[in-house]
Amino acid sequence: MKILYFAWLRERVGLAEEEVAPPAEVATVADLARWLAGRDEAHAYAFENAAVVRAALDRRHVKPDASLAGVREVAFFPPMTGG
Amino acid sequence: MKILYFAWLRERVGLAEEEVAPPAEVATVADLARWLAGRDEAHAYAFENAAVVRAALDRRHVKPDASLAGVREVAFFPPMTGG
Amino acid sequence: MFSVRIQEAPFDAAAEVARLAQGRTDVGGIVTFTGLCRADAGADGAGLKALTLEHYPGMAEEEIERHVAEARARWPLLGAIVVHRHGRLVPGDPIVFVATASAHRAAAFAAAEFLMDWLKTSAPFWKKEERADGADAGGWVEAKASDDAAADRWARD
Amino acid sequence: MFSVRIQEAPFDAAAEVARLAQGRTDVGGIVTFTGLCRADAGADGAGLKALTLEHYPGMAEEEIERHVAEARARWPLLGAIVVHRHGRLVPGDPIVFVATASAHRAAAFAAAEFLMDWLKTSAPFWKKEERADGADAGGWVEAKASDDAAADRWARD
Repeated sequence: MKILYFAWLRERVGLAEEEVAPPAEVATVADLARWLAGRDEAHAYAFENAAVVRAALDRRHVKPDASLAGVREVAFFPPMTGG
Repeated sequence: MKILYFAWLRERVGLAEEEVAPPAEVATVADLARWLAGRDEAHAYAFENAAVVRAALDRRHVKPDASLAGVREVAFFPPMTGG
Repeated sequence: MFSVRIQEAPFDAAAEVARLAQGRTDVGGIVTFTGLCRADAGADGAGLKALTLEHYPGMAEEEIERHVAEARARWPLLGAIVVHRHGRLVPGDPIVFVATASAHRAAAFAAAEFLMDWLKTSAPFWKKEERADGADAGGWVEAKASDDAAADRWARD
Repeated sequence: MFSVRIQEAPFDAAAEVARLAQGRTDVGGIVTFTGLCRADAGADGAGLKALTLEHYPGMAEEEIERHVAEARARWPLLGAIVVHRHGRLVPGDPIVFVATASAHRAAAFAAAEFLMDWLKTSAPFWKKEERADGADAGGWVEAKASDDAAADRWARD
């Protein structure tokens, strides 16, 4: 599973993207965020305020309870500030 | 007093403008329209449906009961269709 | 930069917009509206060959200036440009151009729509149609109730 | 003509508008919005030196395409163009451009404002500021509640 990070999440994690293979019990976006946060200090810092982190599965906005089944690309980012 | 006509009022009257000197009892825009309509057939035709005719006094939109006191230029026209 | 012009000649929308933003860094949004002559603009759907716009010189400028002043009183505008053409226009020709500049987009959008709605119902312009089929040579376009309703949205009691 | 582009280069608003109307006579109104980088855009009012826009390549285009499809489902659009820049921009630089074409002005206005409101809250772009005073080198712009409220206006239950 490919994980992308943008804006300050990218800066905090220290990576723009990474490949991960979470265990089977990681079923939703929220599970994945918690699992990633437990990997190291950088990830913990990125996800310390999980409520403000947004996610996309295969390039579509989703809610934290969205299922990861069949997903190839997960992105985490702060609220958008385009336009 | 200078009278201007636009669009189909101009076509019906047959004039773009004219100078008139209405009698003192012609006090409002509505009075003036009635007085002009009585001048000849062309004016009568122009004002036959007085309810749709709009007016401006010295280049400002007014209602039929507006006073003509001190006015130099009166314009009659159909509802606007600009833009 | 605030400007109102009535002219027969075409206008250059890009040049007008450039005048609104040039040399300043406080404009966050510019909204423009360009109104064009449609081929199917006729009341009965028959093809339109041309429109001739008649206007009341002097009052047309003054009336639009009053609209711009009203827009400035309602929204924090940093600039506004209105250009309205008169004379004979054929389908595809631009007729009217409104541009508004503000720090934020909501004010620019609202002011541009307000100016167009007011223009439609109170700027002294009248359109006469030439139909492609020649059947009715010389019909004056009638005012639309939908335009009155659009302008009424902005009424203040 | 419907088109969505993400690019680092400046855009030519006049050329984009020309693509909407060119060779057709059914367009009655074209609305454009140009969003510009403001010098005072910083949260604390201090001067802004530059903005760097990061985006999610692929998703940015797809998300805006979905907005355009939604706008087409809501209003009878004859064309729509969205251009969003990324990279480093300084005050006065255009950031985003939206243009909509319709037979009538109300649809063009509504669709342009809808697209901008949605862009602000759901297109995957993030702005990082460089302050003129150098005090806070590297602040990410925070999302505004007013933008969420603007986007919520269009929500359909």
